[in-house]
Amino acid sequence: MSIKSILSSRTSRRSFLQGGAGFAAAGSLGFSTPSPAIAGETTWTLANSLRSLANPYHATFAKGGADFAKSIDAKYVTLVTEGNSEKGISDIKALLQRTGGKLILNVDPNDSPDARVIVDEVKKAGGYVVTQWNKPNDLHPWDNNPNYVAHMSFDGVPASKKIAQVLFKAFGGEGGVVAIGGILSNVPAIERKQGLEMAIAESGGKVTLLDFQPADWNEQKAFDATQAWLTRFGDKIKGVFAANDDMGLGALEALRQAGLAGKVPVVGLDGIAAAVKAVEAGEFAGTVAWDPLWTGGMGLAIPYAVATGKIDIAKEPKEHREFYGTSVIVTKDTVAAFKNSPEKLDFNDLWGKATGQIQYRG
Amino acid sequence: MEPVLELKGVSVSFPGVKALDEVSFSVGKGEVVGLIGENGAGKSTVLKVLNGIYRPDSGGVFIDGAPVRIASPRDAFDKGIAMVFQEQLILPSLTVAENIFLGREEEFLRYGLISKSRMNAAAAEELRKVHLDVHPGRRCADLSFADRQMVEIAKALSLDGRIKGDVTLLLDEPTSVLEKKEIDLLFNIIRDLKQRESIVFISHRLEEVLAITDRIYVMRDGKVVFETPAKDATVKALHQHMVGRQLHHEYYREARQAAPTAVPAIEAKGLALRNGFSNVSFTLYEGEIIGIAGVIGSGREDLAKCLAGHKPIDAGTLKVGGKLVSFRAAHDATAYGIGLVPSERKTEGLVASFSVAENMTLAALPKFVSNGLLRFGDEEKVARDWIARLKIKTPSVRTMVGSLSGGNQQKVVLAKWRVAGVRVVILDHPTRGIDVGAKEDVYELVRDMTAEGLAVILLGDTLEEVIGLSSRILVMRDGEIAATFDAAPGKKPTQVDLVGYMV
Amino acid sequence: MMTAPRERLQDYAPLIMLVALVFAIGFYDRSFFSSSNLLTIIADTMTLFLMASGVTFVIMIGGIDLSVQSVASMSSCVLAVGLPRLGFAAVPLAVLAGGAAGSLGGIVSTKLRIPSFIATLAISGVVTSVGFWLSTERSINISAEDSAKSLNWAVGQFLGVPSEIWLGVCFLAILSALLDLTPFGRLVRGIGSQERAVMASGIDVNRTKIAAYALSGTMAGIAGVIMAARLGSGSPTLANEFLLPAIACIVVGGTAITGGVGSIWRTFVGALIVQVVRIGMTFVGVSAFAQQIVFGCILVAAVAITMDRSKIAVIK
Amino acid sequence: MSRASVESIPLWTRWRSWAPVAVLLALCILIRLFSPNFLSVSNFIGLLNSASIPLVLSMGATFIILMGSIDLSVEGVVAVTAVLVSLLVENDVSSYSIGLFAVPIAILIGGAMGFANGVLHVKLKTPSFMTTLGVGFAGIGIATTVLGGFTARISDQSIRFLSLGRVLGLPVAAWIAFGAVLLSLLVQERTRLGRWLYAIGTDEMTARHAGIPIEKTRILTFTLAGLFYGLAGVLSVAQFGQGHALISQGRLFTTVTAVVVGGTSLSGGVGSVLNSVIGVFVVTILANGMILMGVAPYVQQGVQGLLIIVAVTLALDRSRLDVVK
Repeated sequence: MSIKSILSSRTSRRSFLQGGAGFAAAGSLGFSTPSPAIAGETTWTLANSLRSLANPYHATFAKGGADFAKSIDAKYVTLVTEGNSEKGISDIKALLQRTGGKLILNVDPNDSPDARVIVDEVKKAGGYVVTQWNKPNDLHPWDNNPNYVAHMSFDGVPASKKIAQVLFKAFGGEGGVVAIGGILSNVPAIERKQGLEMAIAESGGKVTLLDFQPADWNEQKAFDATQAWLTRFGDKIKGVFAANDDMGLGALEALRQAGLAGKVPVVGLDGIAAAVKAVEAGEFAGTVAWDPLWTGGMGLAIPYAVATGKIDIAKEPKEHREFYGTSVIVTKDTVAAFKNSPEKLDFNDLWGKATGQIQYRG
Repeated sequence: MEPVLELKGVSVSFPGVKALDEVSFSVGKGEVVGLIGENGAGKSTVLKVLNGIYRPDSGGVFIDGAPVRIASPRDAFDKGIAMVFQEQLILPSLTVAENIFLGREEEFLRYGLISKSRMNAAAAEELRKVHLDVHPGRRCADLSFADRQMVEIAKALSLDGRIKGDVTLLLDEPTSVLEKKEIDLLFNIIRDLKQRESIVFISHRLEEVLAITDRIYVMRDGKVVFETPAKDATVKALHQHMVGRQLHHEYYREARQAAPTAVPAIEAKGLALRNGFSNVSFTLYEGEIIGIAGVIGSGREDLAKCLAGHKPIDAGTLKVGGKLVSFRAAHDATAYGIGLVPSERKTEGLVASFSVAENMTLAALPKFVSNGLLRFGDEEKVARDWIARLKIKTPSVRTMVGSLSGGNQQKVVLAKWRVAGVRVVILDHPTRGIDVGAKEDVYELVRDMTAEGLAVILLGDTLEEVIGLSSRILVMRDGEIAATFDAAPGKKPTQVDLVGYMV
Repeated sequence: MMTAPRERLQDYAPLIMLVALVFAIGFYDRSFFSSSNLLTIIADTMTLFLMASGVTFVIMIGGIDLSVQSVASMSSCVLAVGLPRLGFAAVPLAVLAGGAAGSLGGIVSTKLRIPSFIATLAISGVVTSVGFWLSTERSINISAEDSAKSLNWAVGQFLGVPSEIWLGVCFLAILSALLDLTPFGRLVRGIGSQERAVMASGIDVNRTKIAAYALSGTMAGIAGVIMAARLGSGSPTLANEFLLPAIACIVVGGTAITGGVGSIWRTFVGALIVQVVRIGMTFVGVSAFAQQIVFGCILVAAVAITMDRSKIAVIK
Repeated sequence: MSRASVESIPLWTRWRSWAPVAVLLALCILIRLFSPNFLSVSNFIGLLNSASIPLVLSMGATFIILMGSIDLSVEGVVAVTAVLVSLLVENDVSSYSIGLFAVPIAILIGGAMGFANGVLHVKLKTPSFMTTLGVGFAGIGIATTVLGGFTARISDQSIRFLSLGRVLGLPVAAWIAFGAVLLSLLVQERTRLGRWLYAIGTDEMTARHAGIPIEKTRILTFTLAGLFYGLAGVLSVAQFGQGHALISQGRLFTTVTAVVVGGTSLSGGVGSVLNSVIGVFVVTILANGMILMGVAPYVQQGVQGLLIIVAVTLALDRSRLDVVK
């Protein structure tokens, strides 16, 4: 994969520099290289749009897309927003333009408002889109038949509630915890905080939240925050809750500095490889695996089925239009099983892993 | 005697202009040669050739009779051509020693590290040559302007004994920033340097040239037009050769010195600035020129800056046009019609990348605005008027001011304040580094201003200038007014009178 | 004199570069040339341009404004929060909030004499907090009817051309006039090239500087409003990852980062170059992995080509 | 000659040069008031842990800024070197396991990227701001591509020791940072490179006239900075036990802030690596204090911003730079 990308980067860089150099070069280039993508072509192009390939979750997400594309050998593209909504959207527009609307898009919008714009654009161009995680609550696939095929998500609230309870159990259900959150205004960050709070409430005062700090999904900030906490609360800290695994690992390293790794349990979400290893090592009490391979692949498989007329999406029930995927709680006990049963995807079983219609909480 | 450094038939030309035309001159061992000429006469081009910045189209440079090719300023330095430039090349953030040996640290390296002790010792050696007693480890930012000048010279002298062959010292306007006392010191230094080095002395101050040099070259229009032993030369003769016309009978236009009116323009009572000056009181009348004499550190520069609002005063009262004022910044002063012609023309006087017109209107922009937009037509018209009135030599009103000669730049600065319609002009070394012809024009303009009722405060470039122009003279010493002289036409005090109070 | 024609060519370097890029990509994939595509690309560039256009003034005075992205986000929150209560009045309010934030940075930088790099960075922290506080740490939807009532001017079409483009072109004209035809613009140039001389000419330099920062904030505010209008919501992180691209536009356009030399149209073209390169990579099919590498290389190449060095003594 | 002016200035500057330290102390006292255990040993060690990487980074950045340039490639260079280290030592992605030999290699690669910065900046005559921005982007891109977006978790204890080990009770990383500071001080005070980059930062034309090889000095300085970033990359891997493309996210602005808060002027020529040491601790302690004092999360950035302004206002020696940009 990386080899391929390097090659393509070479050729394209050359073409750009020539472009910069002026007409003649650009012209000759234009004629020497056959234009690969022609507007209004007949086969479908598949694309995943996500924040950045620089994090494991999205890297796997992209791989899932590539796998499905390979299974039907279709053209596949990954788009990255680099955290910039405008870039994400205009990239998608460009791809719609380039494929003449023959685009099947599986997008994890950079920010929930983006979803509306993206859906409108895809509709206009006549492509098909599935959204992940982020979308405005009042935007629904069934209001945008047939182009807006579905919205998939994982229910952050119960998941983080469950993992929080795993954490509590790990330190005996009594004592103080510190919590590290994501970027304050991100939907997943909000949900996961909510889940934690519910878990604490249910503990009936046994577990107290010593402090909550947003670390913007950033390992480094989580590290520094945890160090400061160790000073501020000392051994009052019985466990660390992190809204994602990257931050959890940052916290873990801070604990390790103080010789507390494995003594003070940590939990995170996303189920990235490093976190799973930490669970094995007994340094993480647990994590939640979202199965990005499935979201990346199935987010394309379903709209592909629609585009190729296998199913009439308008006739599908709502729980097939807005649904949660299965999230796996990985703990010391389940980790072995989790690792030994590598996710093999059946791209024909479209909703096999769907676990009910998305709920909207106030 | 055999020449140490020689130029033979050197010509340099740029698109459109011939900057140097068959210039030849030579410096003998232990000889002090004067090189004079108006700006644009080609002196600075000669320096740039000797400094390796320009290559001669024809002719060449010879050291000890052998032709040499000078690649860069550093190369010139290594070949024994040491220059002390008008605008200082001292780096404030480095120490005296580091400045003296900048780029030549090799000799102090030990295992790749600089030995500060050895460097400072060597620097102290050089400082002794110029009788400057500052610690070599002190940062130059903390030195006075004159001291830095001396450091420059020390830097040049540091060549002596570090290269094989002779050292030729080129001093470009070394005195323009020095006061009388310091100039005397410099001259003494030059005299005992003659034992070893050869020296080229470039200056606008003909008296000084006559006083210190053995031989004098006069340049005009890129040619050497006159060469004479110093002892046979006179200011008048030299001046004629420089400008190619008769010296004006009375240089400072004394005849036009108007009797001051009774209308006070500025009334100062007990002005004071912490470690600057104290208890300064005077009244400046419209149409009057008050000259302020004093050595560096006498506080006159600070006084000028305070009057122009660049620094706020710590005590005392200041009335402008009868109104009590307190200035916090320059724009407060201009609001009351006070303008400063700063000595740092290049950095404070003008925006080099602005056109002549843009500079002239800079202080009076609101006058050229209607409903928010600039009226470029009017701007150009006004600019043209002043270009004509002040005889400014410029290709066009839209020419970058940076490309004009010093004299013309200074005229633009004056024009700026005239356009702004100020009532009081503070001239801080108005003729520093500009040539005789331009100087005369400036004096003419100063007289014009007073004739129109403007009041002028003058920090002269030379005592002679102060005496010549002023109708009253304040002598400052250690931040206080030591004496006041009336200088009505005919009854002018002599330099000796003033110096007595200055030091 | 000899160099005159070369310099004149240099003036158009950014434009030539842009055209060359467009053709390079266009020849690679004809569909790039379709008018709808080109219009879309320009429309999508406008928010970036608007943000960069204000910063251009700050860079012209030799400073820098690192607060624009937080300011834009904050304005989007003001808009989203304000629309339901105030209706259209929320729009000017949001823009004003931006201007206020900008001038705050200017005041801190000039009055406290703190380098703008730090001053604006610090202010952006403050502004972000305000954004979080306003939005109660969430992104706020703008209802369709509110949008239709107060924001159609920003998202609709006019004569078949997206209104973002009309807005962008209007501001291009207005700001260019401001920079080239008004005393303010002249002082901005003067301060950028020789602040002390302007000061000594009796001009209240600080006032001009603060005005420049205020302008920068205002434009960021406008950009924020338009972004919110396009995305149908405001969020305290809406304009994230916009800062460096915005500055890139300015420098790629050939404006000197050291101040004194530059113009708004250069920023306009610079913004288009940045956008075309980004989109172009999608068109030419550069792998997502390689995109940043390519982007980085092209940035450097672009500046090397477009920068007008004739008026700049040393390049730092 | 004019003794008055000569004598008065150094006193002033000497007083001034201590201002950053005063600010640092004031900050410590402030936080101590709200949080008694701020001055505890454990927190002190924690601070050293948090500060060591910024310290190493700021050493490099200081030289660049003293020269009047700016380096925005910090995050990119650290990312590349970190990923490299994590792949060369015992890890779960690649089969290499060369242990500590990876350290010099990573540092050299950092230097190479710095060299690239310098050469592009000097030869293409592009402002360092843009050149380094571009190289930074490229760096992140390379790091992402090499690992394909995934994380290389290391199990090599010799590398981990660089962060987890304790010598005389202090983290090894802190000792390394300390060494980096001493080295920088030596370069700044006692080598030609050090003096020359000051000269260039103050007045490039004069430096040129003095025969200083401007281009060479610039390139060398950027290379030097790169070496420090490379070291920081190693320490990052040691600290987190893994390498990935985003490992240094957010380092750039904190580094530059630290340098300026320390009192080094962005316009060049004024400042010192020692100032940056103070600056780093001001910034680190500030962030640490936010949490110790329990400041509400969403106002933290605001409070930090304001405190930075206060700190710079008090600490920055503006007596010399009459024009602030």
